[in-house]
Amino acid sequence: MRYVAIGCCLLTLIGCKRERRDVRPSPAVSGILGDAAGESTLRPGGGAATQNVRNPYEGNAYAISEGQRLFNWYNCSGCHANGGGGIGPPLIKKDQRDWIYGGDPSNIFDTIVKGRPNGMPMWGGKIPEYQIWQIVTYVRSLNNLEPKAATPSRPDSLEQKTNTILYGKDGGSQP
Amino acid sequence: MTGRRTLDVSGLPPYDISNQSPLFWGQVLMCLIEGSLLCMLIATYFYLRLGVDVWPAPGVHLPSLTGPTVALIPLLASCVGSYLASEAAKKDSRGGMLLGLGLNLGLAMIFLVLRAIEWNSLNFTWASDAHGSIFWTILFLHSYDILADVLMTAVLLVIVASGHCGPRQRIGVHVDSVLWYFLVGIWIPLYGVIYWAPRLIGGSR
Amino acid sequence: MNQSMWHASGSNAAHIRELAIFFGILLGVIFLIVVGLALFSLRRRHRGIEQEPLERSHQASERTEARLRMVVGIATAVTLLILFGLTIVSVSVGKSVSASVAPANSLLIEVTGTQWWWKIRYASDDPSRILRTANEIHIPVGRPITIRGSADDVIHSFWVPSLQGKRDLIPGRTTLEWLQADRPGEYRGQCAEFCGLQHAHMAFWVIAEPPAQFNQWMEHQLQPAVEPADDETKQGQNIFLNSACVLCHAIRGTDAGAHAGPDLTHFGSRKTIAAGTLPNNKGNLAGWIADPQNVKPGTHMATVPIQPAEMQPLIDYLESLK
Amino acid sequence: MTPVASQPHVYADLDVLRRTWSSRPGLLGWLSEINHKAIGRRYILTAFIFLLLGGIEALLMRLQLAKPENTFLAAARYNQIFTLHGTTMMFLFAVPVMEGMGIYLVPLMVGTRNVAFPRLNAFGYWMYLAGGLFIYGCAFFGMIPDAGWFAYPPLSGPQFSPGKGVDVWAQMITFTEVSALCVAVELIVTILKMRAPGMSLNRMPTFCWSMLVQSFMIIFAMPAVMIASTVFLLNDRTLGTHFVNPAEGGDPLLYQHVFWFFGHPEVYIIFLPALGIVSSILETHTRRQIFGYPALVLSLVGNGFIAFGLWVHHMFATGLPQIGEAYFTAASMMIAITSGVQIFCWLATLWTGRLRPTAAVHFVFGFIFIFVMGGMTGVMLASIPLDLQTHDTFFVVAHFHYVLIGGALFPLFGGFHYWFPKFTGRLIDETLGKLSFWILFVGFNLTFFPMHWLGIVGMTRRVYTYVPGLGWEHANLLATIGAFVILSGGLVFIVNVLRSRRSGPRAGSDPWDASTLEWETTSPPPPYNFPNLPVVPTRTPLWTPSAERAIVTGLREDRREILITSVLDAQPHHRSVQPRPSIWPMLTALGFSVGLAGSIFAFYWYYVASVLGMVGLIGWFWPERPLEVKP
Repeated sequence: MRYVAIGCCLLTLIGCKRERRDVRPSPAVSGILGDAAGESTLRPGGGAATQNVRNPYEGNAYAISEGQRLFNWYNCSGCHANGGGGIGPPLIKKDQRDWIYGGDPSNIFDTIVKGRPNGMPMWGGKIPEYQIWQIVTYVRSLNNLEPKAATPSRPDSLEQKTNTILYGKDGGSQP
Repeated sequence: MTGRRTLDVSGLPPYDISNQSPLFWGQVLMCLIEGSLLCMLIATYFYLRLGVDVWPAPGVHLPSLTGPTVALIPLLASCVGSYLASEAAKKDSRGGMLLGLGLNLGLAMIFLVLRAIEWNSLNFTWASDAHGSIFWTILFLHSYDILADVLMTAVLLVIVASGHCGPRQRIGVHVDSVLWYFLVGIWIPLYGVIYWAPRLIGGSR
Repeated sequence: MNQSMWHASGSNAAHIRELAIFFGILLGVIFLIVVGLALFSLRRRHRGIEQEPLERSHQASERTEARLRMVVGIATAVTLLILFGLTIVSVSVGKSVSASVAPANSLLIEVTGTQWWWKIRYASDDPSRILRTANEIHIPVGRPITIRGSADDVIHSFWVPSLQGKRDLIPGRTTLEWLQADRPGEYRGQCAEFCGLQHAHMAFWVIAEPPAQFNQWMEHQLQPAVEPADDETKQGQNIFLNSACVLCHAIRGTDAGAHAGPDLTHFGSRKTIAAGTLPNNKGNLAGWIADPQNVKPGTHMATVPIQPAEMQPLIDYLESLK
Repeated sequence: MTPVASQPHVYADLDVLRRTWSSRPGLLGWLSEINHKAIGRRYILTAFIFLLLGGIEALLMRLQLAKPENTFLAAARYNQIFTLHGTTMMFLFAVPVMEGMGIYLVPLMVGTRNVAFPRLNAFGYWMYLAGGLFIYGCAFFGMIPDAGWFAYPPLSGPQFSPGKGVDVWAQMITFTEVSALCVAVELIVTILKMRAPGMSLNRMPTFCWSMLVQSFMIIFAMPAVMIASTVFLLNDRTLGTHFVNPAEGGDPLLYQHVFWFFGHPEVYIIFLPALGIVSSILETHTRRQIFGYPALVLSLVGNGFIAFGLWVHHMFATGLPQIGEAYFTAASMMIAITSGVQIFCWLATLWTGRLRPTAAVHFVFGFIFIFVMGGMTGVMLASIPLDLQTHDTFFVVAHFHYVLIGGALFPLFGGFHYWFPKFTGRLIDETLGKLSFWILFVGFNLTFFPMHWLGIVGMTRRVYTYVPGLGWEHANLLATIGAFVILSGGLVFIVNVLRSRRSGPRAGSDPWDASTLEWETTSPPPPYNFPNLPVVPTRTPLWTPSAERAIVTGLREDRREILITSVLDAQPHHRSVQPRPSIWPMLTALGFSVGLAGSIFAFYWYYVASVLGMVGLIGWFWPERPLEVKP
């Protein structure tokens, strides 16, 4: 009986984590970047400094959908298409070793904030920090690095026509 | 109050294996439900088709005709099996029921195998586009029904073989055959829609 | 400030209002008759209907039944006639207000619903005369307006009760309706189809002006944004252009050209901010920029880290964009 | 009413009969209960618990709207609450409670011992319960739907409703629809094949007619909502299909068409049984045969047909072709004729009857007042120009609460006061009953009448708050006050029920001198309903002298034997043996529930559901020795 109770509590935690909608930036996401735009304590290449930083939105469904919206609003899709890649490298990795600068949340965050050689601009100080984390969460969800239960099967928006075959294949097991 | 006029029904048969039995009516209603479900899907199919010029979208191979058409043969033939079974059930001949059920089961299996083969030949999934979605939904639902009924038939076969063939089992056999007729019958229009419609009203490819 | 089919200020809304009054009175009378009959039946004796001792037969005499059959028959026939009439009236009014009869000389305005504000685009053959604005539609009095509606994300519904019925804005489709204001005024509209968190705060204004005044407004809106006059506003412009604002907003005449959020070229000239949520003044603007989620929880307006010192120049600049 | 056993071989041996038909004792017996009265009672009680939950949600909403820019509820929370309110009231209260009444009363009214498929009946109840527990259980894990009770995509789609709430909603529909379909099949077969000898279709009580029509409507309407919620919405969200995704050839309007093809008949599915209840109450309490029985039955059937022809009037604002709109206006107006005929017939009955002003009759008068007004606003909404102004405003909210509460809830409460003696064996307190009626009636109009005005002055529905200065403040405050008056009326009703159940005076088998068969047997009825099945000579059997009434003999008492009669004129055709109580329906429902609940997370759970369900069904149908109780 006691185990049932404990199990329920755990489920509740998981459920809430996934369903939570903190519409306002949570305090957890401020202060990595200095308030003054730009200068960040992060080192290029996802240095040690960011190892202790964890994604406040990990496994949060609302953050994933927000990240997806921003991915288009801020025109990430301009270079990366819808994860398939274009001018920029694909974000949907065939193999997790393909991440150039690492696929951990802190690495991706770092990449967006500092920018990378060969075209990835520096977004730190432009995009507010909590939104960067939301984009990070979305990018990871593209690679199923986020819990499946929190990830939508596909985007519905008109401006992008995603590679749905790919979603379908890992989305639903063949009936 | 004593001596009320009475209507004595003890002379009536204690059971009846025919279209008068409640179970038969229940089965017919179940078929009605399934039928309206599938009709709604057909309507959906054409609604979606009207939404686009080319159906299915260019690049999608039309579902091949030969496989499904061949598969019709065992499917239709299997009705003979259910017919024999239900007749035997009415006449209470255990052998006849076993024969009929067996025949039905065998042919149905062949049909399912053919369909399984067909599934793997399709070059689109339910997630490709609207056509893929409705196509797979119809195909999946019908296959699911067939599979369920095949399992039910198998169970009946086991039950009858294991020596129980009282009235209730015999009514079961009769009713099972009704369901099978329905599933076969409903497949004809569905087949027509999902395989012929793209060819006839698919638009210029 | 009114948002009511009762204060009809356009021909279409007026027709619908008359129809509503007609229906209302007629049906109200019928309602009173029916309920009256029900209550009247509580009286023991009714003329022309003899009360048989029901306890035995449990039914009225054949004569009474015949009488009732006749009455019920007539009542049904009358109902049929009334409904037939109502259908005719309603369909004829429906034709006159429907989009299919939008007059030829009408002004075409494209409205796109998006969570949770309105993109407005004045169409024109001359590309230089196409105007983008947001949440506020100026129209000339007495000229028919055709609204071509669509939606970016979910289904919204465009509704200005004082001028015309509502029309859904549906992703992947365009819907049409036409309206006309017969007297100058400011008419409030609101999204009528539930569209998510801030459905309640998705309002807009239709401002009907005499044609001359409207043309003047149009010409002004077509101009690029005014240059910052003093260095206060100049500083504000720099803050705007170097912060996250430019990722979503456009100000014609500057580098800001994104269209994810409302076009701010003539922001200062609008009545309200955040789609009719707050009156447009510096105080509200500061509160809105500092913490949008407080004003409109769930809004897609980003919470941009603006230094307290930077806030004043920024809002001065934005309010200067008349 | 039980005949004195002067000739023992003719009349039933009640002890054996009781032993044959009574359920097993203990928890196991409770779980394997298949008696229609027990199941019906469970439906009604469960539905009432959900009514209370829905009511609480309504109060929360009214509190939030009491004043402009109120911060009592956050936007997200408010959206969840109104979604739960609508879903609960439509799927977990209104339909199930009517089915419960049908399951309890129909076998008694047609004079048989149980429903046609007792185990399916139990299965249906367990599925319904599971569905209710599912959606409210998930609420504890934060998975609360928030896209409205008709969940229009794209808003309810994968991108704009993140999280699992909408999936839970869509799958909950499946639970309740399965249960509704089970009941529909039950009742149709019971009504068509198990009527007492002599009860030809034209002698059938109007309540049975209404349940018959309602059941057929369920059979044609419910598959549509399963397609909308499961095939379109859930698969789009979890499998990535594209039924409603415009980017890939889908269409959001497709969902609306299919949903309202169910959604409009749904209203009549709730409302037809209520008409049957009204007719029953009036026939008894005016002490005359209901006037115009054929007209009433025909208009019931007519309602059933027309209800499927006017779903588009929910979509006028989407801008459909003119000609279609004209047709749907006409169709929507037509429904007023069939409803009108019924009102006229009841008025005629009232005028020529000797009315007994009981609490039940009070509720019927309340029904006439409220429902007719709802009908009038309905006619207004059928007119496209008016609909374009009032659609999605509080005018519509007012309209459908007038139609559903006035058209279904008031008759239902009337039905409770009317059949309470039959359910419990005790009379219900008339004074308290009338008191609760007056409070409910006043509270209802206080709450919902102002909403007409709110709609006309432009207040849209589903707004979690509103800005001051639009002239909406007073009406909203009034409505909030009214909501609490309704609450107090409900409390009086509950108190009355509890008090009367314990200490009400004993009711005989027929306290009202009523006309239909359910009053022939003792109250509450024994497990076998009737010692001897009655033979029906007229439309109002209990009003025909008992000398002209015969009873059925020759059904075996030592096994669950029932009489199957012909469809049209109920000639005895054959006897049939019913199954014993069994735990398997419950286990089967459990298996399905686990699978369906899991299916919102991963597709393979559907296979789990299928396997568990199949196992359950095998156990369910596995041959058993028919029960033989030795006398």
